[in-house]
Amino acid sequence: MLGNLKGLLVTFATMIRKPVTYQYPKEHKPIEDRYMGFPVLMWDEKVEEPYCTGCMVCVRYCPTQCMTAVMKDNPLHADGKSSRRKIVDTFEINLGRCIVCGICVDVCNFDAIEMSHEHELSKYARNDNRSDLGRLLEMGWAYQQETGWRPAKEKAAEEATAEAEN
Amino acid sequence: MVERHRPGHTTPQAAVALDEKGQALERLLPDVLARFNPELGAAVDLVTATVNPSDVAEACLTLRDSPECRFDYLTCLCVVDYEEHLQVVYHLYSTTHKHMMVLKANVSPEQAVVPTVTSVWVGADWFERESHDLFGVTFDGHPNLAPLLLYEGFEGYPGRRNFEMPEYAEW
Amino acid sequence: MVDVSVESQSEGQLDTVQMLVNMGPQHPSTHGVFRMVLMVDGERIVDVEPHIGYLHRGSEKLCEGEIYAQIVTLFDRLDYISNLNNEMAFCRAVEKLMSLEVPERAEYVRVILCELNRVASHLLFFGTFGIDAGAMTPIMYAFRDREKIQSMFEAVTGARMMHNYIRIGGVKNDVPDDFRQRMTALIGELRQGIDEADRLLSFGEIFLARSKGIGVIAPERAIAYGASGPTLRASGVPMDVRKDAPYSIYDRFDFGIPIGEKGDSWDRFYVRVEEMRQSLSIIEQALRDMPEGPTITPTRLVLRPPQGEVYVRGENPRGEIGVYLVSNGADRPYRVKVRPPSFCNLMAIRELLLNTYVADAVVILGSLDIVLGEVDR
Amino acid sequence: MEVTLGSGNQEPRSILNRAAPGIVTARSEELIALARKSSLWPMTFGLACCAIEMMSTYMAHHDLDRFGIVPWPSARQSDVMIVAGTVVKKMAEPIKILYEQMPEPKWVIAMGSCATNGGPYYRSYSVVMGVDHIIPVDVYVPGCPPRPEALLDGILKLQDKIMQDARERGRKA
Repeated sequence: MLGNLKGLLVTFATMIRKPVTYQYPKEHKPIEDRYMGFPVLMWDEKVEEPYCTGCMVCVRYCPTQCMTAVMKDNPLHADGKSSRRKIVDTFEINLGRCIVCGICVDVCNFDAIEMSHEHELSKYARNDNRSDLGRLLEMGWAYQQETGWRPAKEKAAEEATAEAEN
Repeated sequence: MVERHRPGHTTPQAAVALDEKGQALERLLPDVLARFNPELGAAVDLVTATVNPSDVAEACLTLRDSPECRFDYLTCLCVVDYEEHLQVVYHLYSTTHKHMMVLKANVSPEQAVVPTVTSVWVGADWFERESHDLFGVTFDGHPNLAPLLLYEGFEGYPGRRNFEMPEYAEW
Repeated sequence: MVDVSVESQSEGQLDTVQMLVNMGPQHPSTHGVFRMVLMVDGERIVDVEPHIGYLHRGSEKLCEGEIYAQIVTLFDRLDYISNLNNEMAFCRAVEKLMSLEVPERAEYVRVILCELNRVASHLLFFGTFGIDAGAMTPIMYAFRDREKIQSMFEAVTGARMMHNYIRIGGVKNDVPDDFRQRMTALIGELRQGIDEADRLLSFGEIFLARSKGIGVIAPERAIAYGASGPTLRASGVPMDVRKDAPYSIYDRFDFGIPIGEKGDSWDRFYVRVEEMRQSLSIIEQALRDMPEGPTITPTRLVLRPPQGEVYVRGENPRGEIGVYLVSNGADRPYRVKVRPPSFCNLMAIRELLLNTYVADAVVILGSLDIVLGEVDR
Repeated sequence: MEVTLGSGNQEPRSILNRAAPGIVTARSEELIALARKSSLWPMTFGLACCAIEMMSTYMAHHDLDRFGIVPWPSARQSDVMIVAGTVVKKMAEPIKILYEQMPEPKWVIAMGSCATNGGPYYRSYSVVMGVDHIIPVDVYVPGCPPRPEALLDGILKLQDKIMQDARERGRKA
């Protein structure tokens, strides 16, 4: 009897507390900076082309084989506008298959792919989440705008110069 | 998944470093297992002993009951397919002496029969059923070797190296 | 699905008929997809036949076709409530095979996160066991605290459940800058939350009546079955890999191993509650001592460990996990075998259920805290 | 209150603001669909990892009850089946039986990459490559496992679909 009453006391104590519920469609539980949503491709503003060169490293190491990529000669390189000799032609990620492990980001040498905060991608058809280059870049651009993302190499170089100045 | 052959490259062996308990066991085991002509060795930090498959149950009983060993806890039982032979591996642990060893037995893939150790440790029951399921090793004397993990009517032994994995087709 | 068999037992007073009752695989009170066929005589269980394999995904076989870095993702999904502990076991196996040193700081981060994962796992048990015993509220309290832990994981590892954070040679990246403050605050909240949940459920008369003295297993039998973790410790055997064969840096911390007296369902429950408090104390000690420094020993992406075989043991929330790794020097392992703790604990279910009542079957099954992803692999 | 009437090809957003203030006119299909979508009872059906996130969604922080969604431990009374986790060939038959036991109309949400198309187990010998091989699926929620918000989003999409279907059914008739 006493034990049950003690338990009830806890229940009553909770009554006066503020609820912890997030009212979902209006209010989203805050997402942490490091959250790994679905992988997206990044857009190089300066050169107006994607960072991705289509080198297939991520495709090879993806544990679920949900990506495909094709590389082509970069037309901007011929004009001397870009330092990338090759550029991605087509790129597809089946986000329905992706297991958001982040291995593609780890292996990428060009900072071209990044885990975005995108996670609400419910679809009515099985293959609607096969995302092509355009969609991935669009999602990536949104992520870049949202978080002020910059490539790791650029960041490291800036930090090095800042330290040298100090 | 084809493994690339690299000419002029010899595969290094893992370094063996037995701790105190392992060294004591290494000295002890030849006497305890003398009847079974064990082939002693070591794998990284554990003593291994390979016996004839027909002796497994008796060897396990000896190891469990001898006062210096007291392997009363079967940690793990598994089968490794080395293509020319299947190896049944028993990882034994003693809750009193807190030491560990590996017992092995090699059987041929065609005639894979090992006596059951369920009478020694009840905990071997499902491990043996699982090994029977996935590798086709028959445990002689096991009370019930019905399929455990696979469904009725599954063909082949998926654990073995020569099992053909299905091709994935996008739907 | 009820099947009445013809044989009747007339022992004195009443004619009773033995009945086959099928429970699961999709039954609200089974933990995952587990199926039992119970032979009942009235309310008493006279025979049990457990069926598993409804979640057999062939993980061990799949491991043979993946490179070492990819296998970590498969280990995440084995025991999906204690992912970090699983990752750690696999990474330790590879590190042992390669004689790879792990930086100090990485060890501390690993231990902190693994212990936090233990708390999260036991909280889930706390909630579901409450439901099994007929109490709906505790799971709300448990998940309130679990959600905080998951947010913490999200801040450190980037994922709420499948982290892929512990890597061979260390951890993926350093913890965020405000890690220490957030952790300290979280520990305080968790202490409070656990105490509150404990007051709510553990000593209520109804709960005690449902779980005390039910599903008793003797220490010798538990050892013979290969049970481990809280299931074994509830029977009074102080066996814990963290103490018996200290791995990582567990020998540096001062913590106790809670053990039960009788080995009944309530003991198995309360051992876990106490273990949460011990885990929090380990986290506090680790936070205090955590050194600065690198968090990963750089390795090549495609590892080729030397030829050989290795077996590592680790203490998962559910018991002792073992990873048996055979390498032939290639970039993919030759054979990976996982010794799942729940698998061995679940083996004892037949003995635990015999001669108990049908109503207690769910409580006993719940007290074993099984995760089918790990039982079936 | 501003009154918006459906004009031309434009579909009014909600049936609740179609007529004069305080008066609601709607086709019976739409009203029924409104009732259906507001009390979707999912069957408690956890298979693997995703089940844990599904439980999180039911609990205090996300509180699925706000949408009138109450987990129900029986197939006979439920409307939605949330397939949360890997579907194994051994489990395929029970899932089919459970689906057949549910009363019409019924919907299925495939939660997570395993239920969508096999996910990390796409090479396995014992996994069904997507639950849509055995039962029809209405909404696919990607992620491994999806965040609770992702599942909530999937459920909202399903509610949209229920309304949309009712409207289209009315139009065809």
